[in-house]
Amino acid sequence: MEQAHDHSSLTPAEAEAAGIEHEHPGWSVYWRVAVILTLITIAEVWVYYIPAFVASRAFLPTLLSLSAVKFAIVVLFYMHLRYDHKLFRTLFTGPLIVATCTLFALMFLFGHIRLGHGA
Amino acid sequence: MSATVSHHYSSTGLENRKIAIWAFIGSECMLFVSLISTYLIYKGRSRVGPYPHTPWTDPSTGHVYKAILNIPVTSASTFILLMSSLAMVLALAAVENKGKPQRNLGERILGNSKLWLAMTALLGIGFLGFQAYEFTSFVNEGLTIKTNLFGSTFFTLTGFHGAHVTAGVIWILSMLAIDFKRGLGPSDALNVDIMALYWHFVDVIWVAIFTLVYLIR
Amino acid sequence: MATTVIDTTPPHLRPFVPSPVPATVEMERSTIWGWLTTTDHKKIGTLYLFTALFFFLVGGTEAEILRAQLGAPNRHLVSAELYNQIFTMHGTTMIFLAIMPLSAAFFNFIIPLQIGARDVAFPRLNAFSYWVFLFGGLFISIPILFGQGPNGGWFGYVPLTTATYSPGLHIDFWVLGLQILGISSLAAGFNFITTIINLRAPGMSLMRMPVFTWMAFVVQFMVVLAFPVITIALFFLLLDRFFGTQFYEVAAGGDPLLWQHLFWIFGHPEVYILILPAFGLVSEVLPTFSKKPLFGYPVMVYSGILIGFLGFGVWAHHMFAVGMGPVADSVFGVTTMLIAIPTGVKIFNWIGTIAQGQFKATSASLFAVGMVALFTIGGISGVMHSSPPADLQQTDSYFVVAHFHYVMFGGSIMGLFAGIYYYFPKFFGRMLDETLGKIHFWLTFIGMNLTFFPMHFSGMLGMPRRVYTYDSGQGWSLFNALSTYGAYLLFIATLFFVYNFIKSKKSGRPAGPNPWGAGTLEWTIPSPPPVYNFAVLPTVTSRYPLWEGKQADIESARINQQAGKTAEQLGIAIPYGTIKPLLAALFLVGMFGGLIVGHWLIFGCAGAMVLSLYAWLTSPLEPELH
Amino acid sequence: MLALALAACAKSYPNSTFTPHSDLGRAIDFLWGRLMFFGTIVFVLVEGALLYVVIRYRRRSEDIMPPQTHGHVVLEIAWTLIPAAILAFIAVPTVRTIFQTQAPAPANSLVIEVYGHQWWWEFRYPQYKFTTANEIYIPKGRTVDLVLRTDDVIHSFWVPQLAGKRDAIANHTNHIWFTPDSDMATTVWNGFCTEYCGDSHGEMHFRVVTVNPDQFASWVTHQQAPGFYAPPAIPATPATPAAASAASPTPATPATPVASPAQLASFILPRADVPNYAIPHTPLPDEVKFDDRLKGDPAAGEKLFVGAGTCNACHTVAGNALAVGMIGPNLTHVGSRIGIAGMMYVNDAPHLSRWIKNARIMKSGVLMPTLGKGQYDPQTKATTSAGLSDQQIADLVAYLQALK
Ligand code: HEA
Ligand code: HEA
Ligand code: CUA
Ligand SMILES: [Cu+2]
Repeated sequence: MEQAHDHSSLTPAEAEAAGIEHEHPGWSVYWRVAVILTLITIAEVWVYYIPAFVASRAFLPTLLSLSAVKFAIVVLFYMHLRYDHKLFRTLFTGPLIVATCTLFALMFLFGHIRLGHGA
Repeated sequence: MSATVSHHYSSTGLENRKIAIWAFIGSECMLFVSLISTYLIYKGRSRVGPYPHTPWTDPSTGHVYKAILNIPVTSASTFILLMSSLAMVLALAAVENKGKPQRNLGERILGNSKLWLAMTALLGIGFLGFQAYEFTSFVNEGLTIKTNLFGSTFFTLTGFHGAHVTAGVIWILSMLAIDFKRGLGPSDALNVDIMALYWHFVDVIWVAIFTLVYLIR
Repeated sequence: MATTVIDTTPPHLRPFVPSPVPATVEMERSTIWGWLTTTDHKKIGTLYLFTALFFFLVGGTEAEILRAQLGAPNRHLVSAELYNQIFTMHGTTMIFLAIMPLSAAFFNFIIPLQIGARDVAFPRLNAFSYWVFLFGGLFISIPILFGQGPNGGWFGYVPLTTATYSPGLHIDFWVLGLQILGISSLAAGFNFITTIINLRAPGMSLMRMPVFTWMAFVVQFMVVLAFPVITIALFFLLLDRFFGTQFYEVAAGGDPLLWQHLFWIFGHPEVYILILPAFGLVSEVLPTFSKKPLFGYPVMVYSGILIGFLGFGVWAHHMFAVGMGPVADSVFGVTTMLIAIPTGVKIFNWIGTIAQGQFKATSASLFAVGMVALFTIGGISGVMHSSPPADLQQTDSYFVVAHFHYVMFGGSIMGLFAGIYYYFPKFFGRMLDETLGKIHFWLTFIGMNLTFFPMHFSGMLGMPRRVYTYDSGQGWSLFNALSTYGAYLLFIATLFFVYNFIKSKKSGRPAGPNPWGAGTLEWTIPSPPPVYNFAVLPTVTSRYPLWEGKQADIESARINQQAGKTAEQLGIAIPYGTIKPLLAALFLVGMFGGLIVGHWLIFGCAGAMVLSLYAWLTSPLEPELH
Repeated sequence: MLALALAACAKSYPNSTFTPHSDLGRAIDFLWGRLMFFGTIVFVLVEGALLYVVIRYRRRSEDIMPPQTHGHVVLEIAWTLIPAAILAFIAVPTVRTIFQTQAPAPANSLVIEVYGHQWWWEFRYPQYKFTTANEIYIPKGRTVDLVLRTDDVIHSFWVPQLAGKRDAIANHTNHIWFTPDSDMATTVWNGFCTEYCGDSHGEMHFRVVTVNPDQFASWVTHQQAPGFYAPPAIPATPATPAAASAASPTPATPATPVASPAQLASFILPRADVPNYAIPHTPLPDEVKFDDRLKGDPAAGEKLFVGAGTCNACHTVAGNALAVGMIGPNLTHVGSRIGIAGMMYVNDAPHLSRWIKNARIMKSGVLMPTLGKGQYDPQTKATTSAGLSDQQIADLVAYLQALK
């Protein structure tokens, strides 16, 4: 649905029909992404060394969301999912959703995530 | 790796192999989720040490094992793998833009696919080097794949990932060889693209592993 | 009869004159070498068909031994050890070596024809899948002949299957064999996903795809998502058994439930992998023999997708007795029940397809109707399992055995038989004998119910499964005797099929392009199809090009039904035959075998495999045509 | 409906789940009834509709072209919603029953610790501090809380007429509890292992005897007493604390060495009252020959038990300081049990003697060694040159049979 980038004079549909892929971004995007990834990694390691933060309830969610952001950035920009055919997006996000749900279900089943009232 | 596919009809205009690699990556998600889940399920369930984040004293020998994981080293290798992804997108861009005029030094550097492929491979090898160092030092510190649940799950998970990196490095080196032999051009972009997708995927898996295995306690 | 063909042509297709049924069938003769090196999806499909039917007979023979042993209390035809190997191999054979490859036979042969393609996306990978399957199948099946067969049950629960409790080779063969078979399925999965996405003929939009191809599409996604999980679970077991890791070692704190969860995360999607192809086949057969398009086509498609998705969220219903706690029991119980809704929708739409149609009872359509009838019974007993407290009385009893034979024999096998009767003419250009076919159907239908219906009773009357014998006076003797007689009847029924198959393949009545007056694309081309399938790529404007087709459909059908031209004459590039996939498969299996035989074999085969892969990847797929 | 017919003739179906005798059994049976009810409706409707359309719309002429309908929105919605509604009627009581039956067992339940072994059952009564094997007595009307454990592979505990199954899994502790009806018969129920657990999974049975509370109390005193054979001819070895603690997980008070007359008179379900279905009928294998005319001497047998027979390496007989093995079944009162070898064989001299002579031929895969002289051991594939003579085995059998 996002057609903000207008690299080509063809409409996306025409481009698809003609077999032309959306153009990939260039150096200017790539190095910025790399910097962001580095910064996030530094942040992750940094908080790891703050005992008070590690002990706090925010630790786990923070780390999980930081790595999720990294994951998403690489997939969207380096793997061009943001620019490529939406089919690829479906092929990746579908399995990713199944996989994530499975992970969470297993964590629950083995008692690593507990529901409100413990049994 | 001939380009005969192109004169076949296709319903979406997309390349067969690119569809296949995305399906493959989707499948790999389940593979790694199984490995990661197992690691997390067994977290804290090892009956004997050494442990990842806390020291352990062997009750029978009195030997003290320190916490196994070495965060500074792994942070460095994580950084290296991230940078290899950067090198890889640049390699792909260089291959895609072969033949376009290169107006200045910067464009010439950016357009040098050999440089970026070699860089990616080197960084990949660097990552593997760190992993080899990590594995040997763990073994020296008393953790093997047979020691306890942590050892079994840790080595299997990171070993699986390492095997993926190894396969990727071989792939990249073969591509580099082709580049030296006959030069890669836009007609090879698909092959490089597929390789790049695989490589980035291996990278994002590490992103997850780094957090879930190394940082979370 | 030839006249049948003309009569069933819908009036609005009058300008389309089907070509006359040939007097004889020109089967392209192929040398052994031709089979070993083939990259033709139709030949690979045929290989799958033969191999799967062979394994079906093997699995069936194993079942007959089980039933002979259980025919009366305290019988000792086979020892406990042998019985355990036989039931393990019966389940493993039927699931991994009979139903899955039988489905694969249809995927290979039919999908490209249904979507108007000349082959699959990766023909050589396709050959590789087949050979890996064949070698893996032999790898896992042969040991039982030497009393070394796998004996851990088809789901190989740990810790029973760890080296501590199962020393010896039995389980080694099972672990490695399944690992090999998984590779075959995964490779095929990527191949067919790509094929269906990318090789559809012009106009063959997703919502015009025949439902068989749709269900196959869903199945491939389930394969590529479910198999990695068992790959990992098996890999842990492999490491435990061969390299001394601790994944399933209870002494080290290992959790037996880890295996169970990983196995069933694969295992439940697997059972839908077994049934959806049969659903697809029935969805092809019923419209044809009712002369009516499939009722509720979009709903059939969406319900199939929904079944696929929900199939990943119900796995723990196989574990209601392990003590997961009330929350997990409730969640998995309810998600399991939900699956009955999209499945029911399918049943009702099949009934809707027959309703107001012109239903003709042929072997194929009888098997299809039988499938709907019997699967429903299995589905209902499935819903009975889905209530966790109730399942505590049913699980691991013969009631479960009744359930899964109703869904797998009554569902999958009956559906696949419908497919065999329906597509045999397309495979071999000749018709199966209808009289023998109908005898086969009725004997199977009666024998099936006689075998498996009494198992509901033996189960609810307290008989555990996987027992090599049972004591007299337990109230089970009568029901077991009935089951055994039923199994004997099934044996006879299957003999009729085997005879029919062999006879008709040699001398059956020639079929012509469209013997059933069907509407989909595969019937627009000669039977058996020429190597290139479609002389011109068809242009598709509707779901049933031969029934509802516009001018474009008819034009391409008119050209395509003519046989006779060679690929060169038409300027179509046909992939070269090549032995490399077979070699790669052989060395791959050799690598796994090396874990048992000796590590030198692993390295030797790994090297050889890399070489054959290199040769494969650097040789061109097909001639350059201009 | 057939189920109901079956329920009526419960006599011929001794393991029927349709005739529950406990609260849990009835809770399940209620769900079963509901599942049967809706299942039957769906079955009749679907099969009826299928049969109807196949017959009503059969092809009469090849020339008729039926109307080319493609679907019907209202119908689609209807046959989505109706099954959903049916399922709601199943799901609600299901969830209710789950929470009700998986709540913690009421206090003062009778706790029985169940240990699954390949291929026999160990039962411990921690509240009464004794251990037995393959056979339990439970009082009617009192809740039993079964605590399921194992140290080897997975097993599953099932007494069809009393309760559903629950698995015994290493590194897990599972519970299942139920209250046997207080007005039920004093009789024996068959129990089975229902998780495939290796070679002799098919022979891993047990028996549950439901008795009146006073009979239960009497049986308990009997079980708590050390092993003796009647009449107590030899002075029983004084029970050491070690022996007692080995016999039950928590150290018992030192047990009385010699049986009192009261204990001799204590309640054991008389053999005559054991229903036929509860008596194992597994035939004797031809391969193991034994001279059944030999007369055994229990005193000699007792010596052999802890001597040349080395039975004590694996078996406990409470009261015998030397017999504290923990690997095999506790044999303290083996003479009073219905069957041996996981209830594979009836407990009498011919079976017991052959069992001792060559257990590994009698039952596939067992740990119990082949003890008879010159016997072929199918596991080691060797013939034992040493071993017990038939007379020695007869002595052992006499001793074991006397351990009432
Ligand atoms: C082809 C394979 C296949 C299929 C399709 C199914 C379909 C279903 N299965 Fe089955 N199942 C197996 C193969 C299959 N199963 C196997 C092999 C095992 C045993 C494994 C082992 O232990 O060895 C098993 C075991 C099994 C269990 C575990 C039992 C136990 O071990 O304790 C359960 C529990 O919930 C279950 C449930 C279901 C359900 C709810 C469905 C549903 O999908 C069924 C849905 C269909 C219908 C319900 C009928 C049509 C619907 C209608 C007409 C609508 C109206 C109906 C209602 C409102 C009820 N199955
Ligand atoms: C699709 C799957 C499938 C199919 C079709 C079947 C078919 C049959 N099955 Fe099986 N079965 C399973 C899947 C299947 N089964 C599974 C998964 C298990 C669980 C295993 C486990 O617990 O691990 C199982 C378990 C199982 C058991 C329980 C064993 C136990 O728990 O102890 C029994 C017992 O009766 C049984 C019986 C039968 C019978 C009688 C048939 C009949 O339908 C077979 C019909 C017979 C034939 C088709 C044979 C015909 C052969 C010939 C005619 C030979 C001719 C030869 C030449 C021409 C050369 N099966
Ligand atoms: Cu114990 Cu089966
Ligand atoms: Cu299931």
